[in-house]
This record gives sequence, C-alpha cells and structure tokens, in this order.
Amino acid sequence: MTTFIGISLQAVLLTLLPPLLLGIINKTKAGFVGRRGPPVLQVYYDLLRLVKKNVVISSTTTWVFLAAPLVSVASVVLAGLMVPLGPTAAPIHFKGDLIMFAYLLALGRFFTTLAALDTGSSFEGMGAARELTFACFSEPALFLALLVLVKLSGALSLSAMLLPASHVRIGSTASAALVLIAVSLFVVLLAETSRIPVDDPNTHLELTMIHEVMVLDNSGPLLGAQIYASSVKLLILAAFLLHVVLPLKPALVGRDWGLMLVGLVAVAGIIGAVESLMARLQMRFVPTLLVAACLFSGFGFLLIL
Amino acid sequence: MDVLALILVCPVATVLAGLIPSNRWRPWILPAAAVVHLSLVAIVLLSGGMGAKVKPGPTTHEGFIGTALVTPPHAGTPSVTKVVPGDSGGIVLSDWLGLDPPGRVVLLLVSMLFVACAFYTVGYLRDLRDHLNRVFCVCFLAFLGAMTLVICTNNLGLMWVAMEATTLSSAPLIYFKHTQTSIEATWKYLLLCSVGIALALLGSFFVAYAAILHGLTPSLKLADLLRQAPEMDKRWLEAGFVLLLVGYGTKMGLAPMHSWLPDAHGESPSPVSAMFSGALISTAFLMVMRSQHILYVAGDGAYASRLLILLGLLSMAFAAMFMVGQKDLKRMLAYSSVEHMGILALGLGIGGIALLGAMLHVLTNGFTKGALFLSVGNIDRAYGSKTIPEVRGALRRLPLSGMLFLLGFLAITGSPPFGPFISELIILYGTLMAGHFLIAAIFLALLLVIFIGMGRTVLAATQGSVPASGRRSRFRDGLLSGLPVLACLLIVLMLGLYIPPPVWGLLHHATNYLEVKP
Amino acid sequence: MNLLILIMTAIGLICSGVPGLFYHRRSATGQHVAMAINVVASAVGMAAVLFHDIPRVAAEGWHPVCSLPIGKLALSLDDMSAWFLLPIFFISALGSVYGLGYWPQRKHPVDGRKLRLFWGLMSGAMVLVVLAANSVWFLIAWEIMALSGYFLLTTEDGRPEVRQSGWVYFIATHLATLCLIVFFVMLRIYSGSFHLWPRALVGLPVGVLTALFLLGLIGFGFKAGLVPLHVWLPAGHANAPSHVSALFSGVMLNMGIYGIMRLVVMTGNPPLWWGVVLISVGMLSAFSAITWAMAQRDFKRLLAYSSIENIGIITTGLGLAVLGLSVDQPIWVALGLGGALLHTLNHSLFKPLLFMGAGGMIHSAKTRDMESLGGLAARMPAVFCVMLLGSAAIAALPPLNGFVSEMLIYLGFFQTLHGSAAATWAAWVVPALALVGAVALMTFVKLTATCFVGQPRSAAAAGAHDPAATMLWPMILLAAACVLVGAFPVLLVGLLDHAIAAWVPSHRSIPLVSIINFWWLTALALPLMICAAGIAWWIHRCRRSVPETIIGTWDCGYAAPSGRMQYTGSSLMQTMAVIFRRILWRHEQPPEVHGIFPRPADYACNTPDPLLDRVAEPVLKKVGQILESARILQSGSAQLYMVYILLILLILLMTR
Amino acid sequence: MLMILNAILVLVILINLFALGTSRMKALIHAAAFQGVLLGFLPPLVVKDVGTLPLLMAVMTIVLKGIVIPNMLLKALRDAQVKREVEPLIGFMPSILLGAVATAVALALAGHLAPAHSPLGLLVIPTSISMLCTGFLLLTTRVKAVTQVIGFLLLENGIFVFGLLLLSAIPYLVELGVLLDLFVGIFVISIIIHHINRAFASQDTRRLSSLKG
Repeated sequence: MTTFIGISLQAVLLTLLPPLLLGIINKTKAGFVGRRGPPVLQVYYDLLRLVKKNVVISSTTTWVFLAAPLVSVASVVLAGLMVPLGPTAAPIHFKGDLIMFAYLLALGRFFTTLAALDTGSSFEGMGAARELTFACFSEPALFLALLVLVKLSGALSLSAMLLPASHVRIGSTASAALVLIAVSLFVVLLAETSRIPVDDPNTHLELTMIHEVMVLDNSGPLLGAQIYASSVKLLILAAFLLHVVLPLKPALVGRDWGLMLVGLVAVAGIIGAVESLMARLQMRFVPTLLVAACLFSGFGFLLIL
Repeated sequence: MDVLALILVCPVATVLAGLIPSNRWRPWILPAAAVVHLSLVAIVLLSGGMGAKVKPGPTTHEGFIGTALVTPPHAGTPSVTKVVPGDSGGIVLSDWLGLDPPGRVVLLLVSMLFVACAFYTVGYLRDLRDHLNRVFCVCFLAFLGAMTLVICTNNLGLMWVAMEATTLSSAPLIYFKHTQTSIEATWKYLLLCSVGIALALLGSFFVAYAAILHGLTPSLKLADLLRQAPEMDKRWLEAGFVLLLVGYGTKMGLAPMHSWLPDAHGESPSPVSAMFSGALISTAFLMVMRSQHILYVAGDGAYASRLLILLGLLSMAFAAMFMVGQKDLKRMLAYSSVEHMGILALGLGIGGIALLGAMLHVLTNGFTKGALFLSVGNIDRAYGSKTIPEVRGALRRLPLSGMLFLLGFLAITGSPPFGPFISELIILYGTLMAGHFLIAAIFLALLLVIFIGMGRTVLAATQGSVPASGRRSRFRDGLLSGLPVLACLLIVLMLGLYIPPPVWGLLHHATNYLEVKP
Repeated sequence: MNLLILIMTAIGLICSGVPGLFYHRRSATGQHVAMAINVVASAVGMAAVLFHDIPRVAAEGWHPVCSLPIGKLALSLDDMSAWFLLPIFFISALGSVYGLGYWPQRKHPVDGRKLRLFWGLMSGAMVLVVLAANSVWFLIAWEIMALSGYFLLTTEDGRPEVRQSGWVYFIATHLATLCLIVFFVMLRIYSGSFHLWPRALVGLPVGVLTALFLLGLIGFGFKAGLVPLHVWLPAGHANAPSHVSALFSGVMLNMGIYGIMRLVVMTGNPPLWWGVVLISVGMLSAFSAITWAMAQRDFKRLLAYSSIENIGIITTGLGLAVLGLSVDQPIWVALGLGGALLHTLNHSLFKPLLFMGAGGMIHSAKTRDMESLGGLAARMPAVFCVMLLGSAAIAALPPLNGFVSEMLIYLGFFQTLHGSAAATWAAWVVPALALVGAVALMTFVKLTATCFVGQPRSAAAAGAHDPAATMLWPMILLAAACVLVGAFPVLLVGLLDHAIAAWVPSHRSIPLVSIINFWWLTALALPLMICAAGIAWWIHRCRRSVPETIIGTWDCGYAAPSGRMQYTGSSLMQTMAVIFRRILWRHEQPPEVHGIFPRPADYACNTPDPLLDRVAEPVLKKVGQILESARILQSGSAQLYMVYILLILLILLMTR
Repeated sequence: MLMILNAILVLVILINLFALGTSRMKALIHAAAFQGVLLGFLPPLVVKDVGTLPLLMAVMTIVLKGIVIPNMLLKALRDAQVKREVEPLIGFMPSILLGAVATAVALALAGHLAPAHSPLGLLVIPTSISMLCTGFLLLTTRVKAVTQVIGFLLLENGIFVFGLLLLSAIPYLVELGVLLDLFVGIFVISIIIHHINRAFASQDTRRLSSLKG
C-alpha cells in the first residue's frame, strides 16, 4: 500500500514538480538583486504558451532536429523513474539500473548535440562541443560517487543504494565520504543542468553559452520539451544529491516525504543563490572544476576503501 | 651393382650429349638422363631396405615426428636404433662405392631436383635457339655425375676428387651467358672454391695422419675412419675437422666463406642456380655431416657442435645483413641459401631432434630453392631483368610464375603449411629442448630480419602494376617453364602436410646413423 | 555430427571463390556463385551452431586418415568455439552479399576474383582456427587466415598507400606468428602434447609459465590489435575495401581475443597478475585508442581506432574474469567473461554495420575525409538511419546491444568492491570506463554529425545517394540484430552461459540469469521504442501538414552562411584535442599571423598514429641504413674473400 | 736417402721465397715448374719398395707439374702480353719477409707437430706449411690472374708434400684423381683467363669487382 502510494506520488512529483524548481531558482535570483521577479509558477505558463505555439524549423535540418527534444524528454523521464524521489523505492529498480540511469542521460545528450549540429550553425556547434567535452569529465565524477554508494550499501540498484545511504551515522568516515561526494555531485548537477558557474542560462551572448545555445533554433513545443527535459534532469539530480546528504529514516515515511520536498526547494534555492553570488567561469576553467569534482569523489572513495 | 650403374649413367649421357649434332634436340638428353637417374635412385633406395628399422605411421596421435619428439624437456636425444656404420648403414659394393644413410637423403634430393631442372632447361634452351648449347649440356650432365659420385663413394679421397670435379664441371655453366659479370662470377667461383677444396684435401690428410700417429693403419675409407676414430690423435683430428669444415664449408656457402655464392648464383642461368642452391650445397653439407660424424664418433662431438653453431649463426647473420634492401632477386635468393645452410649447420650442431629437423630441412630447403630460382628465371626472361626497379607487378605479368614465386617466398621463410615450416619448427624445438634459449632467440630474431628484408623485395617485385618502360619480351608462362616450378612447390607443400613413410624412414635412419657411437 | 557439418561448411567457404576463377574476368556469374556458396555454407553453419546440441566440453573431435608430420588434424567444438563461430558465418555471408554491390566484377575486372577467392579462404580458415584442437593445425589455419587477410587488404595493390599499409600488416602478422610458433613449441615441450587447448597444466616452472603467457599475449595481441601492438590496424582498415574492413574488425580481431581467452586458462587457475596485466593493457588500449579515434578526419581510420577501443574493453572484461578465477569469485567470472564475450559478439555486429555504412559513403561521395562531407542525411536517408543506430549502439546507448555488454562489465567491476579483498583496486576501472564511454559518445556524435547532418561541404557530398539494395540489406539486417540483442538479451543469455561454463569446465560457474534479470532491459527498451515510434509518427504528421514556417538557421545577422562555414568535426574536438595533446601527439602547423593587415594564412593539422609514424618507422629506417652500410664486407675483390677464408681458418684453429 | 729428401725440401722452400720475391712472371712460372719437377722426385724417395706404380706417379707428376701446366700458363701469359707483376697489394720485400717468418715459425713448431717415431715429418710438415703460406700470400696479395693461379699451384704442392707422410694410406687412384683435377682445373682457369683478357683487355683481377653487395 505505502509502496503504491509512494510510487504514484513519485510519478506525480516527477512529472509536475520540475518546472517549479526553475521558478524557485528564478525567484531567488530576483530576490538577491532586490526585484520581485516573475511568479514561481511562471515556467508552467511559459511551457503552456510554448506548447500552444507552432514550430519554426530551420531549412537545413532533418528529422533528427524534430526528434531530439522528445527523445531527451523520454530518456530523462525514464531515468527519473529509477531515482527514488522519496523514502520509498523508485518505480523502476533492478540490479544495474544505476548504469542504465547514467546511459539514459547520455542518450539524451547524444540526440541534443546531434540536433544542435543539424542546424549547421556554428553557435550550436560550439554549444554541442562544450556539452560533450564537459560530459567527459562529469561522467567519471558521477561514477566515482556511485562507487562510494555501492561500497557503502553493497547494492547495485539506485533505490537500494540511495535509501540506506541516507542513514549513515554522522561522524563516521562513511559520512565524511558522503559529504565529499555530495560536493562533487553538486558540481555535476550544476554542469549537467548548465547553471552558473559552468553556464549562464539567461545570458544572450551565444558565444558564451552551452545548453541555451544548443536549443537556439528550437521553438514552440520543441523548445518547451527541451526546457522541460532540463528541469526534470535538475529534479532527479537534486533528489540524488539529497539522498546523500539528508538523514532520512524509513520509519517515518510522512516526515521523510516532507523532508525531501523541503530539501528539493532548498537545493533550488541554493542554486539560485550560487547563480546570483558567483560569476560564470571562463570556459577553459570548467574542465578544471569538473576534474576537481572527480578528485572530491575520488577521495571519498579512498576514504572508505 | 645398381650404385655402379647410377655412377655410370651420367658419363654415358655426357658422351651422348657430346655426340648429338642437333642443337635443337640435344637438350632432350637432359630429361632422358634425369629420368633414368631418378629411376635408378629409386631402385637403389628401395633395395637398400630404407626405413626398415623404424615403423612410423599415422596411427600415433602426434604423427611421425611427433613420436620422435621426446616428451620430458630434460631427456636428451631420442632413443636410436643401433646402426653399425658402413655395413648396414649403407650398401657396401666395393672399396670405393657405398651409400650411407645421410647420403640417401641427399641423393633423393639431387636426383628429383635435377629432373625438374632438366625439363625446365629444355624450355630455357629452346628460347635461345641460336646459342650453341653443347658445352652446356655436357657440363650439366657431368655436374650431376660428379655430385652423384660425391654422394655414392665411401672414400674420403674420392669424395674430394668428385667434389673438385663438381666445381670444374659447373664453372662453364656459370659462364654460359658470356657476359663480363658472368666471367667475373666464374673466376671467383673457380678460385675460391678450388682453394677451399684444397683445404678440405689437407683436412682429409690430417685425419688420416691422426690415425698414423697412434700407429693405426691409415686409410681414407669412411668406414675405417669411423672405426678407428676413438683411438685417433685428438689434436690432428680436430685440426683436420676444422680444415674439412672450412673447405667444404666454402663449397656449402657458410659465412664468411660464402662470398663466391651470391655472384655464382646471381650470374648463372636459372636452372643452374637452382641446382647449385638446391643440390650442390646440400652435397657439400653432406660432406660436412660426414666430417662431423667422424669427430662425433671420436667422442669430440661437443667441439664440432660449437664450431657448427658458431658458423651457422654467423651465416644467418651475414645473410640477414645482405638481404635487407637487396635489389637483385637472384642475389637475394643466394643469400637466402647462405641463411639456410646456416640453419642446417645449426641443426647439425645442436643434434638430437634438431638433427632430424636438419635432415628434413635439406629436402624442404632444396625443393623450395629450386622452385624459387626457376620462377625467378621466368621473371628474368619476361622482364629481361632481375632487379627491383625494372621488375614490378609480376603477379599481373606472369600470373603463374609470380604466384609461385610469392608462395615460394612464404614457404622459404617458414610459413605454415609448407615444408620448411615443419623442419624449422623441429630445429627450434630441438634447440629449446636442449636448453639453448639464447641461441633460439638469436635464431628467431635473424629469421625475422630476413623475413622483413626478403619480403620487402619480393612484394615490390610481385605486386603493383607492370612498368610501362623496359624491354618487352614475348615470354609467357608455358608448360616447360611452369610445370617444374609447380611440381617443386607441390612437393614442398606435401612435405609440410604429409611425409610419406618411406621418406620419413630415410630421415629417421639418417639421423640415427649420425647419432650412433659404434 | 555437427562438427562434421561445420568442417563441410568450412571447406565450402574456402572453395567459394574458386569457381569464379574459371569465369571470364568481365562476367558477373562468378560473384553470384561465390555469394551463393558463401551464404548457403554460412546458413548451414549457423544452423549447426544454434540448433544442434554442442558437447559441453571439447569433444575429442574428428580423426581424418591422413596426418600432419607433427600431430593429427584434430578438430573439436565446444560452446566457446560455437560462440565465436556465429559472427564468422554471419559477417562472411552478409559481406559477400554486400560485395555484389560494392565490388562488382564488372567494375573491378582486375582484382574482383582475387578478392572473392581470399574472402572465402579467410572465412573458412577462421572457422578452422576456432575449431582447431592441435597446435600445428591451429598454426596452419591461423597463417592461412593471416595471409589471405593480407591479400584482401592489398586488393588494390596498384596504389602505393595500400601497399604500404599492407606491408605494415605483413610484418605485424609475421611477428605474431613467430611468437605463436615459439609459444606452441614451448607448450609442446612442457605439456608433452600438441593437443589444444590445455586447461590443467601442472608443474610448470613459473618462468616458463610467464614466458608462455607473454608470448601468447603478444602473438594474439598483435592480431587483436591491443595497444601498443595495434600499429598495423588503422591504416590497414582504412585502405582495405570496406566490407573487407568489416570482416577484419568484425571477425578477425575476435580470433586474437579467442586465443587470449584460451591461453589464460592453460593452468585452470591463472595467477592474479595475469588479470592485472590484461586489465591494464585493456584500459590502456581503450583509452588511448578512443582518444586517437576522436581526433581522426578519415572516418575509416576513426572506426578502426574505435575497434581497438572495443577490443580494449573486451580485454578488460576478460581480465576481470581472470581475477575472478584466481581469487575464486565465480560472479566476477560470470560478469567479466560474459561481458567480454557478449561485447565481442556485439562488436562484430555494429562495427561491420558501421564499416559497411562507411563503404556506402565512399561509394557515392568518393572520399574518406569527413570534413568534406555533410548533409548526407537528406541524400542517403537509409544509410543515415543505420549509421545513426550503429553509432548509438557502439556508444553503448540503451536500448541497443552495446549497452548490455558494457553494463555487464561495469557491474562486474562494481562487484570487485565486495567478495574478495584481493582486488578492490580493480574498482578504479569504473570511472576510467565512464571516461572512455563519454569520449566514445563524443567521437560518434562527431562521426554522424560531420558526415550526415547539416549542409554538404563539397559537391561530391551534395551529389550523394543511397546505394543499391544489395548493399543496404546487409546493413539493415545488422541494425536489426543490434536492436534485437539490445531489446531481448535473454535470447542470447543461454548460449552465453554455456560458453562461460565451457571456459574452465572444472570451475563452478554462476549463470548470468541468476545475477541479473535481463527482462528489465526488455521492459525498458519497449517504452523507448514505443516513444521512438510515436516520434516517428509525429514527425511524419508534421511533414505532411506544414503549419510551421520553414526558414533558414538563425545566422546572428550574417546573411550568407555556406556549408564550409559549418562547425567541423575538428572544431568539435578542439578542446579535447588540447587537453589530451600529450596522448594525441599530432602534427600541427598554426598559421603565423602578424601585422595589422595579415596576409592570408592557412592552418594544417593531422593526427598520424603515434607509435607507427612517430616511433616504429623511424627506428626501422635507421636499422635498415645501418645494415646497408655493412655491404662493404662484400666488396667484390677475390683477394679480400681469400683473406676471409684464411682468417676464419686461423680463428677456428685457435679455438681449440 | 733422407738427406737427399731434406736437401730437396730445403730447395723447395728457397723456391718459395724466390716466388715471393720475383716480379717477373716468366721467372715465377719457371720456378713453379722447377718446384713441380723436384716434387716429382720425392715419392720414390719415401716409399720403401719402389714399384712401378710409384714411378708412374712420379713421372706423371713431373710431366704435368713440370711441363704441361707451366706451358699452359706461359701461353696465357703470352697472349696477355704481360711481363711483370706491378703494384702488388703487398710489396715484394715484405712478402718475402712474411714468407720467411711463416717458414721459421713452421720449423720452430716442427718439434711437437712431428710424430716421435718417424723422422720423416721433421722437415716435411714445416715445408708443406710454408708452401701453404706462400700460396696464400700469392693468392691474396697479387693482382694478376696468372700469379694467383701460381699461388694456387704452390698451395696444391704444399698439400702434395704433406701427402708424402701417408703415401701408404692414399690409394693411387686418389693421387691420380688429385693430379687430374689439378690439371683440368688449371686448364679451365687458363681458358677463363683467356676470356678475361678478351673481355677486359687486361689480366688485372682488380677489374673483376663489379659484383658487390
């Protein structure tokens, strides 16, 4: 029963919550610069408007350009179904789903970058190049984090390794390791969802962008799909991160759901804060940052080895 | 008696060749004589009850040689069947004629190879019809006769006489083309081989003298020498062996006495080169084997082995040096002969299984060399040249000869499934088994260098497109020019996949004979 | 029974090219005959492998009457050989069909017959290599395979670069054979028999065992193309006809892997360090090769390097299995070996697919240079679809076959965290694999993007078109196979488990099904495929009703962009190329720009193979010069030669 | 008996030194011929019972080595119109010295090379060794074809002298064969020399070095 509730709750959260996080981020940023800013639900309105609009397609593109946004949505949602958003196990969990998770994200990346290059514009090309390059460094960081979690939990499924990870005794070396990988996971999150300091989602200088410039030629529902997909990605990575840091207790399901929701909002807030307080790194320093993330989770792994 | 007949075939044929007036039909005496010779050889070998001692057969799981390979790495040479040298080892006809087991192997090779070369020669001489060929035919037959005598006699002195006779009878063959380079080659061949052979004579004298010193009745009969060897004077015996080794080694083409070989092989007509590197130097190797046998029986085998291994590796090294970047196909093949003589010496020096390998290698190398030289002969005739920049795309110009040349190259460099692969495998096996790991390593390294050097040239010659420039000749692959090559290569292939029990008996018998201490 | 069938099929394959020799060089009959024989033989062979019961352990095979000088022509078949047989038959048959369109006798009267002859010879020889149960027999089949490979590679021996690459292959393969000869001879000396494959040698000295392992590893490693023994591979694959490259990297490399797999279980329980060596060599190959692949411009070279990368991954998995054997962790064995075997099969599905696709591009665009292609997706849509699928598969994206095998290997290395404490370090392979995977993704985005999407960069590319059906259908079949294996791995797991069990029969093996529930992969693949179908339908609808406006790409105010101004593959790689410059070691001539109004300057950059072009060739040249300088010894003066004789005489007399 | 033998041997050695020293080829050939004749007398001196066969051998040796072969060489010399060996690779004085040194060494070693019981070897072995050295010196240091042939001749003579030690051992058939080989050999060589003259218009064997490598 509880599992059923959990699963359905999870499905609902996964589909509806993501745009809210974007809204919160924007609100926080507005707050930092002392503006009222757009309403929290603004992103939902935008998505609705985009879906109603019709599409403008570049003459050079092929069907890949149309398919990419939908593929990325599908892949990211499937990936999301494997990450427990709450204290209960995710809808899909089986031995080895952690690898499926990583490679579903890769699938999305494959198509997005391909579509970007499909337009033949150099800006989109640059975006794709950066996306791919940075992924080469964030993947190892992610897998090192996974190593730590597997070592701690002894399980090979996200649900089975994330849930116990969250009630490690504070102060043990394990907890230290968790803190380290939490830091690196946060960096990975920033990179994967292309936020400052890796990327600046709302600059308007194409030369400096990554994700935004890749979707430069998308419009209407396609653009909406891309935005939605990235927000879902943000949600699941945030949830991933939260499981590492939050001390959940499987006993008190209700409390934990609350805790998770608060946590998600908090992560969004932190991201917003980071975006308003930090400047974007120079492109050539981004790999360094990601390598640092790798080192963090590497040390974490060494701690518990 | 039939050995006597064998000896007599060639003089008769020689005289006939001298008498036949027609320049057109004279060459046909060669195949005729060759076939008679071969049949007599067959009779001799079969009547000798060869291989009667060993009953090999495909029944064993490991095959013929597999049974001979002994399993534990530390057990030395294989169990040998007791052979009293001279007597049951060969058929003693008189004081002069006799055929020892190693001789049988070489005899088989010489006779079969001559058949191939004879048929090839008919076609070869037909192409230069205006060129008078009396001297050629006479000398070619005399050459065969001399080699047969070397193999079939059992007197060290007579062997020497016959060996010198091979030099003299083959000199005019090298000079056949009457070019400046062929004169030069002939001159060097005569001078160096005569001097070398002279040393061998001195060596034979030394061996006999070694007997005198210890009051034995001196004799040059192989059987007597083998019987007396244990009591002979070691110093003179060893000195004699060194002289014999250097002397017959010169004829055999062991480095550094090999220097006549590339010139002679390169300049003489292809069938002659084929006989040289297939038969002649194998005969010289037979002499080296006999000399080593004497020393082995005298209980001084280790010393002989040391020298043989040294010279063997030296020859391979020399060959490797000169084969890298060699532009002249025939010289390259000549150096390959030097290399393989080195391998033979190595096998003989290692002894045991390696000796068996060496005996097999005599056959495989001989036939492969025959095929290679004859096919290069065809290429030479087609392009009017035997050097690389002129010769290109032989596979297109001469599909059959080009392919056979390429396959022959693969065979001689020891690629499965050809015969040399098996023999070299066995030699390597023996070397490793005897624990000479360093020697094996050098051996393989040299093989690799040689493969690379040779391959570069051969592939450059066979592949690519035919150069537009250069002398056009009407030569095409024909029956007389293609079939002998094909036959040689088929024999080589067969030796790699299946050794007929009689041949296997010959090899095994020869090995046992050389391994035995009376 | 089915062993006999297999021998028949092998003979059939070997002979398939022969009838063609007797037809006129311009008649197309020969190629159809060869294709027919090849396809029938392969079909029979696959049926024999799939639908007959295979003896669980190597049966003492077939006893012909005639026998080698050394040893009997013994053949035997077990589940592992069966596993390796499948791709041989499949690719050989598909390739011969592909050849009808790609290398028709009409267009290639000179070398068409030669190609088909050696095609059959090589396929049959590989079947025999896998079946051989006697080392001399193995060597013979091996050499026939290698040499016919050489002749296939130099099909167009009129072109110097083809001869050059063939020459490198020739040396490499001979080195390999030499190592193997020594290997088998030593095996014979110490195991007392030429019988293959020993699984329980006892009482070998450690030194001998080490020598055997290294010799075998080098010998087979050359064929498999492990770094640094890969030197022959890139140029060879690039210069061979495309379906030949497909056969090479799809099947011939597997023979090397097969040898290594057999070799490491000589003693039944290999020492730990063998696993360590295999894993490090594998990771080295995977990482360096994918980095080199990333930087290539010639798409066939790129594919060749990615073959090395996949071989590296396979070797890594095998290394894990060896670790598992040595510390007795059956689950590592199952995952490692299972992953390795499955990846071998997968690689021989998607790599031939990609090479055939590349052949299609060469066929119509007449170039191997990516930077002059582009926009082929609109012009050759079918090829684009299969190439996209192949790229996704080789980048291990779900729901395709590449993902399944890589998942097994990943999981195996995750497993090293538990169980035995002997090899926890092995877990560090995981992030490395992740890095390799990411770079591979990048590489194949580059391949598909630069060749297919965007606008054509040259007239040739603009005029491209889909190839004939004979070339398309093999690719489509391969693509279907990729999807099938990816979506329904359960179909193969049975065979896989048998093969794992046959590796070391004495060792208790855990069936993969008891470790992983493969149905989950199917369950996840289905929705993906459904939404793919949905997308297709939606796109179709968009295409029909055109509500949305179609305008040019947004050009940031610059109104006349041309195809040449698109983002090229090289620029896509630029950052990575700078980061990994130490590994790439590329030639780069940056333009010198000075003055206020600099004159036109151009930038040139190419990525040769670091080991071959930067190390091996210069060294060999030097050695050659040294050897040639020794020619003075043979100066032509008879007097000097006489002195040699005198000297050696004196020296030998002194040695007493 | 033994005294005559030794006297002849000493004479032979002196001829060697002369052969090394002279530059005039005619003189060289005459020296070789003289040596051949001398050698012809040796076998009857050695064997105990002088039968017909040894005498026949001696006669043949004298005829061949003393008359026939030198004449062939003289003919070769005549149609080549060469008188003297100019610019040898090693000068005449040095080669004499080398020959002398070799002979001295051989004589010095004679003591423990020779057998204890037969007094024969005492001078025979050193002589043959010194002749071998002479032959090799001529072969390696002279450049005219004829001179080299004479070197080969002296080499053979040296072996012949050594053969004296085991006359009983060597069957006459072999002796005959050796002689015959020598004769035919020189015959063929002189033919080749004739062709060399024709082709190269000289007897200088340094011209014969186009085949290298």
